[in-house]
Amino acid sequence: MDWLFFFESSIAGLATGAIYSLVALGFVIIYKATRVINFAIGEIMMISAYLFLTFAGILEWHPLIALPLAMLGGGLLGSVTEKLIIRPMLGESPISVVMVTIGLSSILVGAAQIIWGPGPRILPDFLPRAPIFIGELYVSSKIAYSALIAIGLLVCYLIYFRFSRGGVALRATASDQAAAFSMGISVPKVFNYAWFFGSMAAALAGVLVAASGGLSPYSGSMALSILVVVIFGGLDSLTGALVGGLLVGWLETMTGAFLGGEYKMLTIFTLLTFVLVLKPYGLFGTKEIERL
Amino acid sequence: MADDILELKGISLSFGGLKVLSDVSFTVPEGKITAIVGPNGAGKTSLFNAISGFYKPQAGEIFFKGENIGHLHPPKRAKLGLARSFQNIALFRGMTVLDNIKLGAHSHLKTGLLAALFYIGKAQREEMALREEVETKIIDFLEIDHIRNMSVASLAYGLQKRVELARALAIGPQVLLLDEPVAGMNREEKEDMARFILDLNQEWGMTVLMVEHDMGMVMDISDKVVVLNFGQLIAQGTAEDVKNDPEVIKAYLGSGNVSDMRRRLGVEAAGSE
Amino acid sequence: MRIGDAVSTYPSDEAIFRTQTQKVWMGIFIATLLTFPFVSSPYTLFLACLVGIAVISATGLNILVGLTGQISLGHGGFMGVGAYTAVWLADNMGMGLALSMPLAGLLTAAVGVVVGLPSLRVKGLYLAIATMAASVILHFIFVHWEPVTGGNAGINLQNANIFGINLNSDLRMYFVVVPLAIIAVLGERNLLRTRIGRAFIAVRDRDISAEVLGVDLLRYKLMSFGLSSFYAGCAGALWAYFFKVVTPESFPLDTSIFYLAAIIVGGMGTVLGPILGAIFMTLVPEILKILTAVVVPILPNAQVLLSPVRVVVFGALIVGFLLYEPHGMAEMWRRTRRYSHLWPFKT
Amino acid sequence: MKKIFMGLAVVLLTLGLCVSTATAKEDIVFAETALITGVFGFAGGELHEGIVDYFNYTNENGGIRGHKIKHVFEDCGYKVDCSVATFKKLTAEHNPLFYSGDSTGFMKAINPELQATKNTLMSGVSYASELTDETKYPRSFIIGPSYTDQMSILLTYAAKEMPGAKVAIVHSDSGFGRDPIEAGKAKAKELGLDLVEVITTKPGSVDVSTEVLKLRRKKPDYVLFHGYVLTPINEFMQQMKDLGMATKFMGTYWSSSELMYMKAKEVSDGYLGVMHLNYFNMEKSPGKEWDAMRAYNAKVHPDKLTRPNFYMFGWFQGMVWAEVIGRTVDAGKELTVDNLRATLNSIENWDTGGIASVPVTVRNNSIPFGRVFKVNAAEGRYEPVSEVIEIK
Repeated sequence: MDWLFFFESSIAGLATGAIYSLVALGFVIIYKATRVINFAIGEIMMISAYLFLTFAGILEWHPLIALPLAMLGGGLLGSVTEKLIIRPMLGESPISVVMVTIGLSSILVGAAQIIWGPGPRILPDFLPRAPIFIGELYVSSKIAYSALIAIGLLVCYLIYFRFSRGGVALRATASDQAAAFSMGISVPKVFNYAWFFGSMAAALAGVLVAASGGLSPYSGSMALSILVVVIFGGLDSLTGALVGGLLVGWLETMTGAFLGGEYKMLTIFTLLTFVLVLKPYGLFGTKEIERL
Repeated sequence: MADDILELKGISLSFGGLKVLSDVSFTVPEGKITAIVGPNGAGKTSLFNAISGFYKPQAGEIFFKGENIGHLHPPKRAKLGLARSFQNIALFRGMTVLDNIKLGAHSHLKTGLLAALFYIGKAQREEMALREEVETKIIDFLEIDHIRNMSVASLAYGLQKRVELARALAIGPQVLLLDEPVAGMNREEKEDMARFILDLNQEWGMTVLMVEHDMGMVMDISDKVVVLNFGQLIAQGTAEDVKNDPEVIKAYLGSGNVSDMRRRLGVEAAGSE
Repeated sequence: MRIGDAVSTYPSDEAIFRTQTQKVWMGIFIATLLTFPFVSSPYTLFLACLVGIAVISATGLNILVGLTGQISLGHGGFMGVGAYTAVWLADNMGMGLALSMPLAGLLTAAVGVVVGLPSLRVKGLYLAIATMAASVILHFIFVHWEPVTGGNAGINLQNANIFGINLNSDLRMYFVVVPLAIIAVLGERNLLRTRIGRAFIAVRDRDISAEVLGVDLLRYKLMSFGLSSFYAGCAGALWAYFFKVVTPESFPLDTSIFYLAAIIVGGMGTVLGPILGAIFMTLVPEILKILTAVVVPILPNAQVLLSPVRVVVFGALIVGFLLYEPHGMAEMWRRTRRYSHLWPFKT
Repeated sequence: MKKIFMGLAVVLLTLGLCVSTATAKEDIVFAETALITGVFGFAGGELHEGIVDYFNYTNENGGIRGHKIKHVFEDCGYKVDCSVATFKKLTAEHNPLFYSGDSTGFMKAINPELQATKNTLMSGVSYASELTDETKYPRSFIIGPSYTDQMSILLTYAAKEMPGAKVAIVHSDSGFGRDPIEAGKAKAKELGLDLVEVITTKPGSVDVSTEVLKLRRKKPDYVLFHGYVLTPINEFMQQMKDLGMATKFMGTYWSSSELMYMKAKEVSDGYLGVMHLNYFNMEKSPGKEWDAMRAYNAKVHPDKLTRPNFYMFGWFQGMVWAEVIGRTVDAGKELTVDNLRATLNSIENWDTGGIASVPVTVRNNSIPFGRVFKVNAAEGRYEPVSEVIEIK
């Protein structure tokens, strides 16, 4: 066993996992508040990455300006989505709401093609490129810095949702909508707010993923792994998103490293099946109590 | 006792640390109307759920016609003849009244998948026999023929309750478990329902076990009353016995003015509002 | 205007076609189906076959999702199982469609039951993802079980026949696919008249209450998975007979989403819904192409410029239907029909 | 709004039910399933324009021996059922002599029908190795070397430049990506190369740092990519160059486009691509036809200063079929599939005037020749670095 390789792969895997965690966090925030499974989250990531490309690559603004703008753009996209197509679906069956987000993803893919063309793109370099060595251990710089940025936002989010008024409103709404409403919390506002922040997290992750993996209108399909993460961790658990992201990222990478890339999806989805059978609401999800 | 159709022995049920039922034992005499009463949160519906098999009590046994059914899966209990209605109407909104009722007969039908797909001979004959039985026995009896093809979602509350009763009847009950059959009804509807329950009991010889808040109705039609409070059985006996039981009165009032409570029970028993 | 129908027996009350008018319309419909292939262009005939296959598959998915309320993203994978099995049986066992299709359906049903096993513990969207996991795993098998699936290159159907008749033209396929589609739909309709259909709906509407009322949840959930997969397997087999080749890429995740969209657009839980949905979703891309062609004289490069617009419109249609007509085209149809019955009075 | 929406839906449905049919013309018809949308859209659009431009150019210059070419097409976005539908529709309406198809899946699906009923020869964007079997695919033709041949050409080049070199193959986990891998492994062995690693990745945008870790240990002299367009090749090159590795990178047809130096910039310097065509952007003109193509493009698309090689592919595809028609007409034969096929198979050492990078000879249902080109990132072009390599 090549332990150095094992550790190097593990670090790469955890770094990927940190980005997964960030998207999963965005996903869970939206789910917690609105009970909507957002299948379009991958496309929101993709569009945000294109926004970054436009600001930093085409308009040549400084990445420090372009990145927040791209995140803001992603957040606004989420917020508009909520207003226009999610809110009218309140009370419809979950399948219908899921399908709405699937329809949205198709719209976004087409829109990206119309606006930015169908070809693959590479984002301008905005992360340091020199490889990082920890002793003998090599870490790809892009992925390391991406992970750090992702973790940075993750921490901000966690603190924010723990202590701010908005965070309290969100948690109140998540645990009991009617009660929250009667306590004077504007539930529609919370919904919108969740979509905004959730999409913003996805937006940053989208830029980071595109920075190392490239970008095309079909990049959003990577969000399949995110679905595994959130189901694995539990749809409504922030902890689940964090742990699930790291675990799935690590496992996926290790599978690629030791078995080969063709086994990646197989492994994580097989694992997912087992988890679902053993823990139907994921590792940290809340069990829904059934009543007669 | 030979004439007790259902017997509960030492049923205890808890969720996490919350004790819902502790050591509840009583019997349901065959051919009689038994009522379970008690304040909100006394564990009445939980007890029903334990009898239906939806909850698995941590301790205790349930005997149906002398046989322990505690290990049986809910559908098996339904097939044996434990039919019930639900507190918060549990009709199937995607089906018509007729189909809801027919669903009750589910466990007595035999049509297999293949026969169903092609609707050949046997399947059709079975369905027609069922239709006839449902029509003549249940729909006519409960006077709901005018709504049989309506969607249940569009029905008034009282009618929905009646359809629930119809569905429970289609199960072919040995014991009919009714969870608050008249809750939320207006007086006229209540009287109708009480009449149906009495008719069932008297004309069909049906054993009824019901949970009900409406003291007036309970006192009027029950042969036996069981009182639960905080998951414990505090009294059982005839309506008259129970009405005068100090424990019961205390439970209903919390503490204090016994005579006032007695008066209120008495007033309600007279049926005025 | 039709005033009402007087029926005097239970069988006539529960018949599928209750009135004379309905029977007449049905006759006209069947006659149209029979004459259609002889007047249509090869292209429309091809589309008709495609629609027929889609109707079978969508009806199958409707049994699971629309009637029983179990969301599945594995439908495409199931179709793949059916397609591979049918081709394998035809090429290696020399079977005709009459045998290979039902067998493929049965095998797919078995796979479906296994995939459905988590459904007792897992609900709603968790189940959707679990079924998606199944389709990922199936895809892996399609790629790597080379002796049977031909691996990457897939397998070609050499021996496409039914009762010794070579299925080498769309016309012949049409007369296989369309009757099967009718049988598939009638099967679903019949199901709804019996205890099994009622049990499915009961499981969908209130699973726990249904259980207390005597419906064995596991049994009916699995039955629904099995039956739905049987339909998918048969549709997959027909697909394979139609295209004569199956590769791992024949049934991507998009297929599952396509069928979900079809039943939602059509109207979930209704018999008519999956039919309308399958027709609509299959024809939308074609219709959009025609619309683009209309613009060409004005804008010569329209076909190139507007192509991505179709992707947008496809998504917008799904969203539009869900927002403005959540009960789908079946509801539109019902409303139209009621209106026509009461004509000339206003509803 | 609701009413408008419903109305639209109804109109759409009715329109779909009355699809019109048109009559065929006397011209030579070339039909195409285009790939303007879908995952292949980046290349399909250019390819399509290449075909369109070539036919317009030919028609403006009097057609092929007086025959004008009529070009009909529809976009399918890389979906098999749609492609088959389009094939049926276009063949029924226009009875084309030639058809340009799309995916490998489509080429296979349409094969029985192609053989059974239609008077049509087909080529497409698929270089699938399976299609080189002429007995199985007598009406299909690969306009270039198959994926296996492309890989073999690259390996041959590597073996010649550095005998016994260590080679790693990186390919995507898709039908396209897996196509030549087994054959490639065998070929590497035959050439005496040391195949140190075969890596499979998900297609499209992926993080490749773990794969880089693997390659860092194996220290291959060459990494051969197949099944990608641009990403994640650029990322491999970037990270391995950052690590100071001297590895050379090479890729098959779809990975050898101008996107490499246009998007990956200086990282792509020295990247080796296999190409049976010349590039649009060359240091000096390779021939007269190439000049004509450039001139025509400048005339009708003054805004398009450069074109990716997908455009060249489209142009070349049109050119091959035009040549086949021309030769058949010259031989005084009727334009039937069998005659055309015979003419096609007889093509030997055809000088394309600089469009193809090799003299065109048809063998194995394909054109199994290619040259290796190297990216000069500073100049922004590919430069030929090998002689013509033929795969037998």
